[in-house]
Amino acid sequence: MKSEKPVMGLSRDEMAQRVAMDIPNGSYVNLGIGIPERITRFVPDGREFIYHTENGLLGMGPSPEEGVGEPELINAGKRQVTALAGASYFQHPDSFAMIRGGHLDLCVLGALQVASNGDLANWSVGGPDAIPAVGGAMDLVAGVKSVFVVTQHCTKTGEPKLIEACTYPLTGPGVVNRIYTDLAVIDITADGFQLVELSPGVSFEYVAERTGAPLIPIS
Amino acid sequence: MKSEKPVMGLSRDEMAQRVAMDIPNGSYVNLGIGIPERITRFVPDGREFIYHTENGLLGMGPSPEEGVGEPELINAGKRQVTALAGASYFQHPDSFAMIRGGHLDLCVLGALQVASNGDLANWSVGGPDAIPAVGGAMDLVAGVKSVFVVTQHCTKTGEPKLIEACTYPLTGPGVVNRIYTDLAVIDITADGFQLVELSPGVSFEYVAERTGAPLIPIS
Amino acid sequence: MINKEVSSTAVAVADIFDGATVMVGGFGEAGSPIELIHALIDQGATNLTVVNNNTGSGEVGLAALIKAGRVSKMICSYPRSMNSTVFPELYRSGAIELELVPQGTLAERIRAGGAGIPAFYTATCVGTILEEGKERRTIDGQDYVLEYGLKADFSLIKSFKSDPYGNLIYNKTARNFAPPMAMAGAITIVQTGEMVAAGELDPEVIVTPGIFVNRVVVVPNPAHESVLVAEGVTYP
Amino acid sequence: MINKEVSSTAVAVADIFDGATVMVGGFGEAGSPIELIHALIDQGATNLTVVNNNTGSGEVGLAALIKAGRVSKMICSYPRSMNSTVFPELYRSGAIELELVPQGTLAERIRAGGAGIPAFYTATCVGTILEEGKERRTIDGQDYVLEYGLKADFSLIKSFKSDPYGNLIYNKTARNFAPPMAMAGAITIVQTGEMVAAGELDPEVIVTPGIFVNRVVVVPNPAHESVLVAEGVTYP
Repeated sequence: MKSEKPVMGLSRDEMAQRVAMDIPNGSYVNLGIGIPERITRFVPDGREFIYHTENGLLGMGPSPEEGVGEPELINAGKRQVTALAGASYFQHPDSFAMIRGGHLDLCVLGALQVASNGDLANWSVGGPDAIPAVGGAMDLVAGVKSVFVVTQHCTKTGEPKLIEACTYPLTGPGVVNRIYTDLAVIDITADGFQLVELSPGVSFEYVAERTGAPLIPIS
Repeated sequence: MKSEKPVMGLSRDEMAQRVAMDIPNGSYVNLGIGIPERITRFVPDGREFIYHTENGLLGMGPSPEEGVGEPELINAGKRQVTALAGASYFQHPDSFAMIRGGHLDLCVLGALQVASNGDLANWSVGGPDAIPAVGGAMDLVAGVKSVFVVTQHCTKTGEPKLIEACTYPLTGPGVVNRIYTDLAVIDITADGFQLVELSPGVSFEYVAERTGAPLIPIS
Repeated sequence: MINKEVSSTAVAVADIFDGATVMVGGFGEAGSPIELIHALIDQGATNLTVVNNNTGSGEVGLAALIKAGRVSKMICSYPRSMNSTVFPELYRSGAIELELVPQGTLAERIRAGGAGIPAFYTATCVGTILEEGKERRTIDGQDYVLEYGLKADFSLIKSFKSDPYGNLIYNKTARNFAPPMAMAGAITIVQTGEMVAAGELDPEVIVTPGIFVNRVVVVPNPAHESVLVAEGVTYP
Repeated sequence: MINKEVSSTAVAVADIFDGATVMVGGFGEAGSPIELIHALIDQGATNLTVVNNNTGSGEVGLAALIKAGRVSKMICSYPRSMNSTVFPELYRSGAIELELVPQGTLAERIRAGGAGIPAFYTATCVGTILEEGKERRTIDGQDYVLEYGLKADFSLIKSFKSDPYGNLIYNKTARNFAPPMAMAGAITIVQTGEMVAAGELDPEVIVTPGIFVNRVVVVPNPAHESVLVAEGVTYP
């Protein structure tokens, strides 16, 4: 597990919490595996988000108590979950009709790379030996109204994930609306990466140095 | 109402009964309005047909007793019906998935005209003042595995309904498999109208004279 | 916390605008949201394009909306009724446009619109006059026509029960076009017979998940079109 | 009079032939018809094309079928599993072909196959490497790719309950791909947890009407894949 106490910038939980602040009450939301899943712990007071899992459940609740889970009540990550009051089960074509038809308000996904034009790569590193596995990622980015990415600003080896052009295979072209990292919140605009907010104690220069494409400061 | 005692050939009930004899046990069947509806009264002993009505019911039963019908339990003709044990309700896209996807074994329809190549016209007389209304007829003939037509051999004015080429707008081209009339049972073959059976007391010549295209005798 | 219930049919349809495309649930009288349609008549929006399998009967519900001159175009499969001359008269006089769509194609086009499918191929209507103007394509040796998804600005539907999230179940053959129309409407407005608490509807049996629903108004004892027609009722 | 129940899983899968296309329900272990798959392993059919969202886990169920060398091609969205190296090893060695399909496109292609829709357009995968070889079309200013319906010679699915007509209901997220696969299979074979009398299933809550089902075999206490994997079970 990655340390929860970064030298600088937000922890994974803080990143999740920061995303949660931007989600309107009553939103229908699909959360990717990893940091996005943590958003459920940080729903602001007075708001309710309704979680969709593409394997056929709207109104997904938290993981079950130890020992009471059911093998046939799982999420898209194949982990056991629960269903809240007001939930519904449905078949796959209906689940992806919600996605493809633009009925979900938001999906929050991890990323391998995001380009300054909004291209997202998050499903394959494209090596000759890799087993390609796309799941529902391409459907989500093509269909959901807003796509948020939440990710560490750089890879474990310190390379920028926010770059001029993706080198990994795309999940979708021009699909990302906003990026939340440990260091900053950044919008995708017609002009490229637009800084929205710096994490506490982080300077513009610090973020810009770790971003592989021009970063437009807050005007 | 048309008389039930024809001078020659089968009555409407006898025509329905003749069709019923040819429907295998366990068939999923959609019945058009008119003579086809009467088939339900003549299911041979030892057989069960399952009736589909395209407005969302499989396992349709007979009309309700007087006074116990429900305005929201109707058939495609918008008349009140019942649901048998083993029935299911479903939405329109699913109902037509059954039709379009080739899951129904048979539909039995009335006809204005049938051509010797299997073209069917049964939805419009095509006049300039006619209100065009197609309903599910084109979907049925395009999707259902077998299409039987049951009709009087001639119009009320004595014109043949079985002809070389339809003059009314088509419901579908080359879709009819077999025709049951008051006078005969006739298959559509690559060579045209093939007589299968004459009604009791009806001669080949009598039928051939009233058929607007060559009728191939039983070999 | 989430509650999609609104206080009246008038509130539910208040923002339907002139020129809107409005899908209306129902096959014949089964599933027809009569009270919502009457509220729409009262509201006054005009120049509407209406999608429904039929054109109503008598002079209530959809037939009354058409008679009031509010509908400039009907998209439907069967614009005839034993009990109404409203549509035929306007159609013959050229006062209303008709797009005739085979019933299964209509259902699938609505579902496609709601499911983010812009177009699909079907064998229905190949070789008929309804193929005119459509693209034909041969796939695996069979001919098909291209049909486009249908969306609406508003969908008006009727359900048997709803919960505050807008989860819906229907009554028998009243289900028909309501589920795909709920998907295809930018704003989906439901009149429901009963509002139950969240969690009272078994999640296994919900037909329309609340994500497709925007507003729900409770109409506890909805009128039946056939009864109104038999009584000679006209609206307004 | 109509009764689609068969006596055993062996009887249910007896006519699956070499080279057949077989759809297998389930998303991960939820809805996986393990006992039918094991019967298929026993039966011996080979050179199969299998459609499933995944490629199984451990060495039971679908993973065991693949390991036994019976599958020449997989059509799926996510052929990776934390608990299985069966597919990756065969794939890297070139012993098995993979058609990778985005999950929603896979679901819709199966539904289309069952619904008589030969092809449809979707925005999914436009501008990615999975667009290669697909026809692109611009509709109302947006780009889409053409995707084809998928059908199968046999579909193997799992239901919670069935009646003799083959009407089915499912359990929670085990529903997933079973309903569209039931539609898309020329022969649809169901393992069900319980057979109830005709009329016991409320017609309002039936998810898969019996018209889509050919054979039902009762497997009262189906194994859970995760339990078998945790216990180190391998099949056969």
